[in-house]
Order: sequence, then structure tokens, then C-alpha cells
Amino acid sequence: MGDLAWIFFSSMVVNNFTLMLFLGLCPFLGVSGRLDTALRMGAADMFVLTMTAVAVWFLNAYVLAHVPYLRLIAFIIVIASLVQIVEMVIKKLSPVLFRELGIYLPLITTNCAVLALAIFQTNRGYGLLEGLVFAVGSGAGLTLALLLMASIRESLDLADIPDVARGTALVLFVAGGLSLAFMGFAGLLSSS
Amino acid sequence: MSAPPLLVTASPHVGAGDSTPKIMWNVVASLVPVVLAATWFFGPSVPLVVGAALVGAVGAERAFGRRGTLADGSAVITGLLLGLTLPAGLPLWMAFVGGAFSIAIGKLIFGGLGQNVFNPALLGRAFLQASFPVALTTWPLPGTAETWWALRGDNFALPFASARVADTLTGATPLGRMKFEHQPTALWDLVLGTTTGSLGETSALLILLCGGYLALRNYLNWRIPASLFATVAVVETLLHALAPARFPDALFMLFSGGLMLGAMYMATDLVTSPVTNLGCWIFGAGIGVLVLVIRLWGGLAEGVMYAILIMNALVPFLNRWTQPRLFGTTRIAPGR
Amino acid sequence: MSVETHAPEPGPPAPPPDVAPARLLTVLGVGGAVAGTLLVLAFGLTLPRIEANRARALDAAVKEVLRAPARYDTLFVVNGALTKTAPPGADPKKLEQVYLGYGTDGRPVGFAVVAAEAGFQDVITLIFGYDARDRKLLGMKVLESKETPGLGDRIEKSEAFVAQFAGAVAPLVGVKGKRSKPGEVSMITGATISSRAVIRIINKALARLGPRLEAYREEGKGNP
Amino acid sequence: MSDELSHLHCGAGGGPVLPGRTVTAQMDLLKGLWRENPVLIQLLGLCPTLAVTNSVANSVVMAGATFFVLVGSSLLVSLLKRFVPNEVRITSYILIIATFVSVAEMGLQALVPEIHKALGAFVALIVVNCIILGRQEAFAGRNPVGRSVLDAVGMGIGFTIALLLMGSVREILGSGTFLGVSLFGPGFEPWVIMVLPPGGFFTLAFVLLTVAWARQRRAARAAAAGRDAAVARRAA
Amino acid sequence: MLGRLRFRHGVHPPELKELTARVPIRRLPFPAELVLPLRQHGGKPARAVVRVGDRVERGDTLGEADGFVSTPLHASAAGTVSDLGLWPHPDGSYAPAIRLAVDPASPQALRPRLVPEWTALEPAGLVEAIRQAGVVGLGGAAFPTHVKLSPPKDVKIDTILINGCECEPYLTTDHRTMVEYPERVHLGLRIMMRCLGVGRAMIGIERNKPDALEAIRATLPKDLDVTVHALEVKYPQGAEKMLIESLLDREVPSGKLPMHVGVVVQNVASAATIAEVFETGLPLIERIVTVTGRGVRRPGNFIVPVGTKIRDLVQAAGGLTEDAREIVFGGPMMGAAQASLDIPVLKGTTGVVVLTAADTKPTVSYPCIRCGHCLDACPVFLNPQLLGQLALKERWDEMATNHLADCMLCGCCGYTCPSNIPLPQLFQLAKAALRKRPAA
Repeated sequence: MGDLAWIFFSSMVVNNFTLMLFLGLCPFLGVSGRLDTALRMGAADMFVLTMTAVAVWFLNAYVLAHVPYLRLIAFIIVIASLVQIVEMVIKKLSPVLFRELGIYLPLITTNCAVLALAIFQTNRGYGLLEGLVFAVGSGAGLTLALLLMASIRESLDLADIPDVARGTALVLFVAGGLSLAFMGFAGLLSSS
Repeated sequence: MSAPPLLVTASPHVGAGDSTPKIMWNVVASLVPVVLAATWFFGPSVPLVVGAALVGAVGAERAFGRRGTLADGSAVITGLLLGLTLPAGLPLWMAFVGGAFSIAIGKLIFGGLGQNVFNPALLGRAFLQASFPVALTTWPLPGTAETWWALRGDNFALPFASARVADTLTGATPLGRMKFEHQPTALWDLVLGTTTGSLGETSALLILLCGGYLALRNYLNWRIPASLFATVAVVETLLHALAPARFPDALFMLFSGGLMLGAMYMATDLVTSPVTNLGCWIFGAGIGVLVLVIRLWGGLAEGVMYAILIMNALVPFLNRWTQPRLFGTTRIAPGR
Repeated sequence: MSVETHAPEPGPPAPPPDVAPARLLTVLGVGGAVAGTLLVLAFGLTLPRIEANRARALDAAVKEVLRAPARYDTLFVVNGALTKTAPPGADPKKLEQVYLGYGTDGRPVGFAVVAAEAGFQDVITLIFGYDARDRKLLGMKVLESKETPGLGDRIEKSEAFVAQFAGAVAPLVGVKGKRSKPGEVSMITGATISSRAVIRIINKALARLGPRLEAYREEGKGNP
Repeated sequence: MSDELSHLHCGAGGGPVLPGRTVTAQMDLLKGLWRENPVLIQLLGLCPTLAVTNSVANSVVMAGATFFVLVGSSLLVSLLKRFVPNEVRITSYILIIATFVSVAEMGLQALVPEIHKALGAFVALIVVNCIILGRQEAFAGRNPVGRSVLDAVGMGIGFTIALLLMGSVREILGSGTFLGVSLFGPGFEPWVIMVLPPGGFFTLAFVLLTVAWARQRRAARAAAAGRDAAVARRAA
Repeated sequence: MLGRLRFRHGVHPPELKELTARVPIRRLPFPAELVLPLRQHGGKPARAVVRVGDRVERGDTLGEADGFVSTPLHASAAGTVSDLGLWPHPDGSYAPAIRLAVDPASPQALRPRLVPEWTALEPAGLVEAIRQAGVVGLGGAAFPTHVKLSPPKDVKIDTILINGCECEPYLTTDHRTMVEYPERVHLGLRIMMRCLGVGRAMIGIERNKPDALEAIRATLPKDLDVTVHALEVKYPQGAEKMLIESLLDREVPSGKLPMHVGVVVQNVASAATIAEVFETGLPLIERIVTVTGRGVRRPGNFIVPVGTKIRDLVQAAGGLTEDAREIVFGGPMMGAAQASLDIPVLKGTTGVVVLTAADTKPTVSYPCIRCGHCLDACPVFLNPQLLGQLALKERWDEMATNHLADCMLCGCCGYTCPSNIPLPQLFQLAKAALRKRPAA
């Protein structure tokens, strides 16, 4: 139980995918301009991450032991098809949700966070439950970072940013500040 | 009768009499006793370290800022506050770098006064902490040098050079001792300030008084420290009642470390705290919870700085969620 | 990569006029086959090297924490006991392993144990040598950690810190300042969490494996 | 994978070629260095740029691996472009890229195990590096082999330049060393933050700031020159 | 039910009413020239019905009402129309105005009754007589009174509130009216209650006018259901929405009018004027104006003909001091600064405040430091901080979604802003920009 809690908080804040490991930067920089899109992106991320965790556990347990050299190809194909399937299912079941998620689902395919989750899960030898907790924690971390960045960027819309700092440079400065702040979580739940 | 040169301005034609520079310089003035007290405890290193941070901050504002922004006093506050979060023995060049970073990256990159997301002083402090972790966690003991005049560390280390090991006695902060050795510190030492710690972390009482002055003049939102103290006190009292051996009592938590300085001066930074009163209550409570989480379950002994920075990032959120209820919208007029 | 920064692209190349499913399958099949061949080839070429690298790294670490034994055996932890041979059917790579070193005189000098747990930033993996007879540590080496550079990473880089583990009596106790008892380890100032994590990892591993190691020594008496 | 995806996300700017201008091999090669630098100008592949540049050695190896994958897949994609039906275009590209990445990863693991360990998952993550898929979509998939390879080489060098820049700054300031060689002696106090995640963000932000500043300066100067020229023409 | 006699938020500017609070109202001699802009009230301007050279007697009609939300304009003195053209208007523009050369020889005597005897009239007739007399609200907004007294059929009015707050600093017009003419206030109230058929009325007066409270209480008619209440001294207690909250604990819904919560609010000066109109038989041609501030030598309260120029008023108050810097029509919180001494007093001008250099606010402003003081001040609970930032970026539409329409430009946010950001001005600009935009 303690281990699961540690996995969750470690992946959510201590080793936050975006702010500490630089994963999923593309949506972080690309769709963090507005709060509602950020929220949807986070939700989509979370969903795909969880699905991936299950699929990767299955792959690792039953397939890749025999063909280790196909690991990367298997992961990327599984993720891509997963996203495609999820997209189709959502489209069928809930057109409203599909419209809400819009372009964010396909974007996730090339989101390095998902592939990284698969690789980390494999390297660390997580079981199904651990993998799920890890995925949910990472997804929560991604969403948290996205939401923070989006709300900050919305408020910075009204600031008089110097010309040279406008755009990505400013976002990176803010990300650096967030990353610095998140360093405070280091060692969470591992001190006892 | 000839017409005098008439001024035509927009209403209102009278003001409450406060001005931004006046607020800022009042904050500066209220910090002077804190600096003096720190000097009393830690000797001539204090004006040196605070001065270096101040020069860094003011220099950056002068170099990169818009014309005439020095007079508003905000850069001076940042420099002073940063200086007060540093240990007495810190090499001056580091304090200078911290001050310059605070202003240049913490403030000017966002467009200057009023636009920044994070508290500049704390961002500079976090930068220094991440850059020079050893120097920033070497705490001289107060009043232990042979003479008051002795420096409490290698203040004059060359730029980019490490500090040489000084012969001043150093020790763990009360929080560090509690966390890693389970040794309590007498409450009076915490209140008066005769403990190790960064310059402005020591005398809780003095900071409470100086901050109280600002609160009385409405130069800070008293709701932030109030909700912060209340949160820490309530949660910590409960935890202490559950497991007295594991969790220290609430008074220790309130008076140790940077909580007072953070609550009165950092969290209440007007620019980086919520504009709404409800937002301020939540903001203070959030800081309180995060401080406890980091202090009790995290890897660091002290978490005030990080707690405030994280809550700073949440401020746009809070502002959005706690918009005031528009007059005449939800409440149904009674008697109709 | 960013969504908003590029100039619009001219459309994709015009699709070939006829896309027969047969051709599609052929191309994919051939492509897959080529890719597969390439992969298997690379895998076959690199695998020995990779395995050798791993083995060399482990070998060096075991020898370091056991203070240069004459030789060592690999033992497997199976159902709470140590065995020299993996049970049939089990993949030896997936079993937990400890390493038993022997001196030049052929007598066992101690066990090397790999253990991992959460540190300050992320999981710390380390190996330590343990003399089960005297319940003394022989040495400690961090295999993998992401602790703060300049602070937490001194658990592997500070020679003074690492050296304390040789001869320390288990269970270990972390202390601030100078150590005064043989079981004490003086922690790194400013990196208490990392230091304590190392101590905790060793103590936990010994609590779990210690009795087994001692038991193995008993039954393995005179075995070599 | 759907087609629109590549355009939404990875459709890297190959830069429309102006009609009536001959494109020389030199231009194919050189544009990636600065004018269309994948990292500094197009802001692609930021994840590895931030994640692995805490030392020069890591940056070099990462850049090398990416270079290998980029050139290899551009070559193959350009060779095969006539045989690949449009429907499975992206899938095939990804397959090719993933193959090369797998090879590169195994190679690194065999040759430089220490650095491979330090790079961690980021070697495998080259698969989703947008520079690579972007070049296939924007260039290799529609240009002859020679030009495609030149383009890939140019882009690869551009990526390497960016990584080296970041790696040098971060290692020199963060550790006081260059490629592990101490530069300032033992008295130097390293700025540890530079090798930590926030330092990555700050360094890249500074680099982009400088790039923006340089471009602004250049634009201003060009505008001034244009004005001067116009004045001179009118005077003449 | 009674309210808590106060409202939430608001500010406490220094009152400075002691300059004129005890100075009795004095009638001024007629000036040589009067200027009567055709737009003196909310709604459409009046239409001129005289020509240059026409001789008019005191009380004659100069302009006719142009539509329902409009009022006629009357000559405030006997004289000759000397010009019909553009003249500086207190709102800062040049507007059509009638210039009247006052006949120095005329006795300016009361003419035979122009307004009928009120006791003889039915409610509809009363409202019509009030309309004919050109009566507008004298609290500053100058909204035609007859409109307020003719609510739509589907609205039920249960209470009339008489606004004696006079919360703007400096001004003492209402104060002196209540002290010197309490019976007029009551008579006006009686007439309005008859117009609306309402049985209940309340008079709200800020606590800082004990003599006015006493005078109004002492003369309270016994046969009417009228109560007098001392209210908290706070700006803008006199704003309709705030007064209704204080007295009745009702919140006027956003975007609605007082009548939607069953209330009509009238200023004490308006009530007194209605009474006076029926007493004297003359239409609204003169009013009480406070000329005050440290920039004039002898501040006082004066009865002046509508159309009197600042120049004449200031002269009556002893002239300007050396350090007079700014002349404001109305109170310093909402009033408009005037650029010339030729600007005339309108029906709605409550006072002329002359500020010295020391009284005026500095003109330099600083960036917003998000102190939140404006949120604590705004009586309608807007977020002026956000609105101000949006205004600086000219994001009008977002301002509209943030309820700019509910802003009544009371000036509390600007008063309290330490960075001296001209928030009310920005909001006025934004409102204008949004008005100009074609409704989508």
C-alpha cells in the first residue's frame, strides 16, 4: 500500500512527467494556452495512459519475453492503434465527448509521455496494479502541469511581456519556475 | 476674473492617499527592524549578505527595467526579502546572483511590477537553493563567534568559487533537528530568535510585530496569514494529539523555520497572491497544508518557500474560481 | 515540437492512382520483413556485447563490495531459501540473486546483495557486501540513483561516506556528526534523506534476507 | 494512424520552395543549420533538447543517435516513396523510424553502456521525436534520394548544434567541466541547478530569448537598410 | 421589512462638508447672461422653440420635450435670446444651447401660475404637470421625474424611498434643503405618493447630518406612513441600489431597475422641487447649488437660476484662491472636471467643488499590483482589477462578459487604487466602445 502511494505521488509530483522529466512537452507548450482545452487534453492523456498501462502489461507478460527486439515497435503500434480504437469507440458511444476531445486524441499518439510510460513500466518491472497506479499518477501529473500552465498563461495574456520573451521562451521560463517549485516535493513519502 | 490654468482629470478627483510606492517603502521600513535583529544575532555578515542581495536586485532592475521603476521600491523589497532568507555565512557573490535572478527572471521577464507569477524573492531563493545546495544549508549558530565583529562564514569568497570551510560553529535548524534527530527546540528560543536559521527566520515575534503593522495599515491582506496560521495550528494539533511522538506540537510548527517570514511577507506579496478575499483564505490554507506535507512527509526539513511558490502558480486559478458574486444576481430579494 | 509554430504545409504527395489491396499488403509485408530482418540482425550482433557489459559491471560491483574475493558463486533466492541452482523451468534471470564470495583460502567471506528502494528523488539501487558470520558489512556501492547532484549524489561520490560501510555492524544507525559506535553511519550534511535511504535499504534487505544468509552459511559449512 | 495527425502535429516546416528559384544542394544542406534549425527556429524536438543535455557527452551521443535515425529513415523513405501507398504512409514511416531507433538503441547499449544508462528512455523516445517524422512528411516523402539525405544531414547537424549548445552551457556551468574535463579547477562552485530539470527549462528559455533577440536585431537592421536603399533610390 | 441600514463594500472618503454644512442657503442676484443647454436631463434633448432676438419672461418655455423620456426647458430669467448655437457643455463637449441676455431692468417677478394647484389634480394630471414643469432628478443624474412616476402597468410599486444621503464629499445641497425646507420635502413626497398610489415611504439620511435628521423628524406628517432612518456614513450610500439594500434589504437584480423590486427612489431635492413647483406655480428654473472646496474664498449654498455660469458662481463665493487647480461639477467622486469658467450650471448640477493643488490626486499612475482593494470597494461586487487589465488591452467583449454593464461608475475603485489607475475612466471608455459596436 505504501509502495503504491509512493508510486502515485512520485509519478504525479516528485518526478512529474512534464516538469521534471520533460515528457509530454508538446501539448504542454502547444495546448496550454486556454484552460478548457488544457483540461480536455489532460483528461484524454489520463485515459490513454491508463489504457496503455494495461496493454503494455499484457505485452510484457505474454509477448515481448519472446521477441525483446520488437519492444519499441510493438509499443508504438499498440499505442497508435489504441488511440485509434479509443477514438472510434468514443465517436460511436458519445459523439459529444468525441467533439469535446476533438483533435487531442490523435495528438496523444506522438506524445512521448505515453511511450515513456510504457518504457518506464517495463524497465521498472511494474505489475498490473502498480502499472495502473503509475499511469494514473503520471496522468494526474500531466494534467496538473497543463492546468497550472494554462491558468498562468491566461493571466499572462494581460501582462506587458517584453517582445523578445513572448511565446515559447516565456512559457519555458514559467515552466522553469514551476519545475523549481515542484522540487519542494522531492523525497515525498520516502523519508520515514 | 481671469481663468486659472485648470486641471481636467477623470473622476474620482480625490484618492485614498495610498500609493504603490508608499506601500512598498512602508514594507521596506517594516523590514528594517528584522534586519537589525538579524545583525544582532549574526554580526556583520548580515548587512553584507542582505546588501549583496539588495545590490543584485536593484542592479538588475536598473539594468533591464523600464526607466524610473527603481523609485517604486519593489526591487528593494525583493532584495531585502531575499537577503533575509539566506544563511549568514553565504558568499556574497551568491547573494548577488540570487538578487539579480529574482528581479530579471522573477519579475522583469514578465513585464515588470505587477505582472510576475511567482514571488521574485522566493524564486531567487529557490534558484540559489537548487544551484548551491551546500552553501544554502550551512547554518551558523547565533552569537557563537568569538567577537560580534567576526564574519559568520566565507562571505568574501571569490565569484564562482566555493566557500572555504569556516571556523564558525554551524548546526542544524530547529526543523532539521526535529525532523532528522527528533530533538525539540525550546519555544522561547524560537519566539525570540536565538536559534539557527536564515537571517529572517529567527525571530518569529519581531516578524509578527512588523507584519502586524503592515496588516493594520492594510498593506497586506491579513486573511492570508490568518488562514495559514489557523490551518497549521488546527491540523498540527490534531496530528499531535494522534501521535505525539511522530508529530511535533502546533506551536513548534508555527514558530520554527520560515513560516512567520513566509506568512507575513512572502505569501502576502500583493502581486502574487489572489485578489479576492475568498481566494486569499484558500491561498493561505493551501500554503499551510503544503508546508505541513513537505515538513512532515517530504524529504526537506522546511517547505515554506516551495509551498508558497506552488500556491503562487495556483493564484490565476483561484482568482478565476473565486470571482465575487455580482450584486443582485443570486440572492433573491426578500419581501417580494 | 509545437503545434502552433509551423507554416502551413503543401498537402501530402498525390496518392498513387491505383491502390490495390494486394499491393498494399505486399509493400507492408516486404517492409515488415526487411525491418524485422534488420532488427534481428542488430539484436544478434549486439546482444553478446550488451550481456557482456552487464556482466562486467555486475562483476566489478560484486568484487568491490566483497573486497576482491578470489571467486564468487551466484545463488538464487527460491521460496525463502538460497540454492545454488535455479529450479528447473524457472528463468534464472528473473530470480533474485545474491552472490557468495570466497577468499583465497576457499572460505566464504560474505554475501553481496542487490537492493533497491525509494530515495530522495527516485529509486536508489545499490549492492552491499555482508559478512553473515560477524553480521558486519564489507562494503557498499550505489548502482543507480538520481539523487541531487552535489548533494544527494554524494552517497555514491563521497569516499568518506562510502568507506564507513566497510566494517559497520548491522543493523546500521544513521547519526549526525561523528560516528562513535561500530553500527553507526555518519550521514551527509544536507543530504540526510539520501544517506538515510541508503541505510534503510541495507537494513531492510538484511531484515528480509539476513536469517537466510546466516542459515546458508551454517549448512554450507565446509562445503567449498 | 490518421493522416491529419501528421499535419496537425508533426508537419514540420520544410519551407515552401519559392517558384522560379533553383534549389541547390547547398541550400538543402545548409537550411537546417540556422534558417530552419529544427530546435531553435522550428521548436521541434524540445523533449530531448531539455532532457539529455545535462552533459556534453550525453548531448553528443543523443545527437548522434538522432542523426543516424534521421538520415537512415530519410534515405529509406525516399527510396521507398514510390512503393508506399498513401493510406499507410505514416504507419510505414513510423515502422521505419522505430526500426532504426531500435537498432540505434541496441548499438548504444553495446558500445557506450554508461551513457545509454544516463540517457534512459530518451533513446527509445527518438521514435516520437517530431523532427524525424516531420522531415519524412515534409521532405523525404516527396523528394529524390540525394536531396532527402542532404536535407536530413542538414537537419541532423542543426539538431546537433542545438544540443551541443545546450549541453555545453549546462555542463560548463553546472559541473565546471567540458566532456568531463575540469575547466576551472577544484575551487569552482558548480551551479547545480543547470543539470537539474529547472536549469534545462531556464537554459533553453535563455537560448530562445537570445535567438529572438538576434532575429529582431537582424530584422530591424534589414528594415533600416531597406529604408536607406529606398531613400538612395529616390535620391538617384 | 427594514434593512440593516448599511450596504457592503464602499469607501470612506473624507467628508469635508463642514465648509458649507452650516451656511444658510442664499439667493444670488441675477447674472448678466444665462446659458441653457438643450440637453439637461437623461434622454433626448429638448427642442428649441425660440429664435434669436425673442423676448422671454421668467418661466416661459424655451424648449419642448422631444419624446417621452425628455423634458421641456424654461427661461430662468426674463431677457432676450441672444444666440442659439454650440456652447461648452459640462460633459466636456460643445452642445446646442440657448443664450439669454438677462434684462437688468426686469423685476423678475413671479408670473401668474404656470403650474396648476396640485390638490385639484388626479394622479395622471399630477404627473403631466410635473412633466410640463420640466422636473428632473436633482441628485445628479437628472433623469426626468415623470418617467419614474409612470411605471409600466405590470410593475407594482410598494414603497417610495427619499434619498437624503448626499454621500458625495463636500456637497451640502440636500443637507441644507432638509434643514431649511423640511415641509417641502414632505409635501413633495405626499404628491409623489399620490402619483404612484403608494401608501408607504421611507426617508434615508446619513448619520453625519443630525440637524437634517432632526428637522425632517420634527416635521414628519402624522397622516402618512413615512419613516425616517439614520444610515451608515459610507460612499456611495446614496446610490439607488445601495439605498434600497440599506433600507429594505432588497437587491436590485443585475440589469434591472429599482421599480422591479417595487421601489421608486427620489432625491430630497427633487421632492422639495416638486413641492416648490406646485407652491410657486413656476416650472423648474432654479436650484440650490453648493459652491465649495478649499479653492474658493467663501464657500456657500446658493439658489441660482439654471444656466448661471461658473464664473458668476465663483464670484458669489468670494472668488478663486491662488492655488485653485480643478473645478468639478458635482461631487469629487463622480463629478466631471470643467475646463472653462463659462460652463453653465444645469438642472442636475448639485455643486461646484473647487479643489486646490493639494486636494487633487497625483496624475502619475503605476502598474496594477493586484492588491485587491478595488474588489473590496466595489459596491456591486465587480472585479475592477480584471476589468481594468482587460480595458488596457482593449478587450471590450471580455469586459462585457465580466459584467461591465453593472458598473455604475461610482468611482470607489479609482478612489482606493494605490496605483492610481483611472479605472472609472477606462470603464466609461469601454462602455462607449461597446455601445458604438453594432449589436450582434
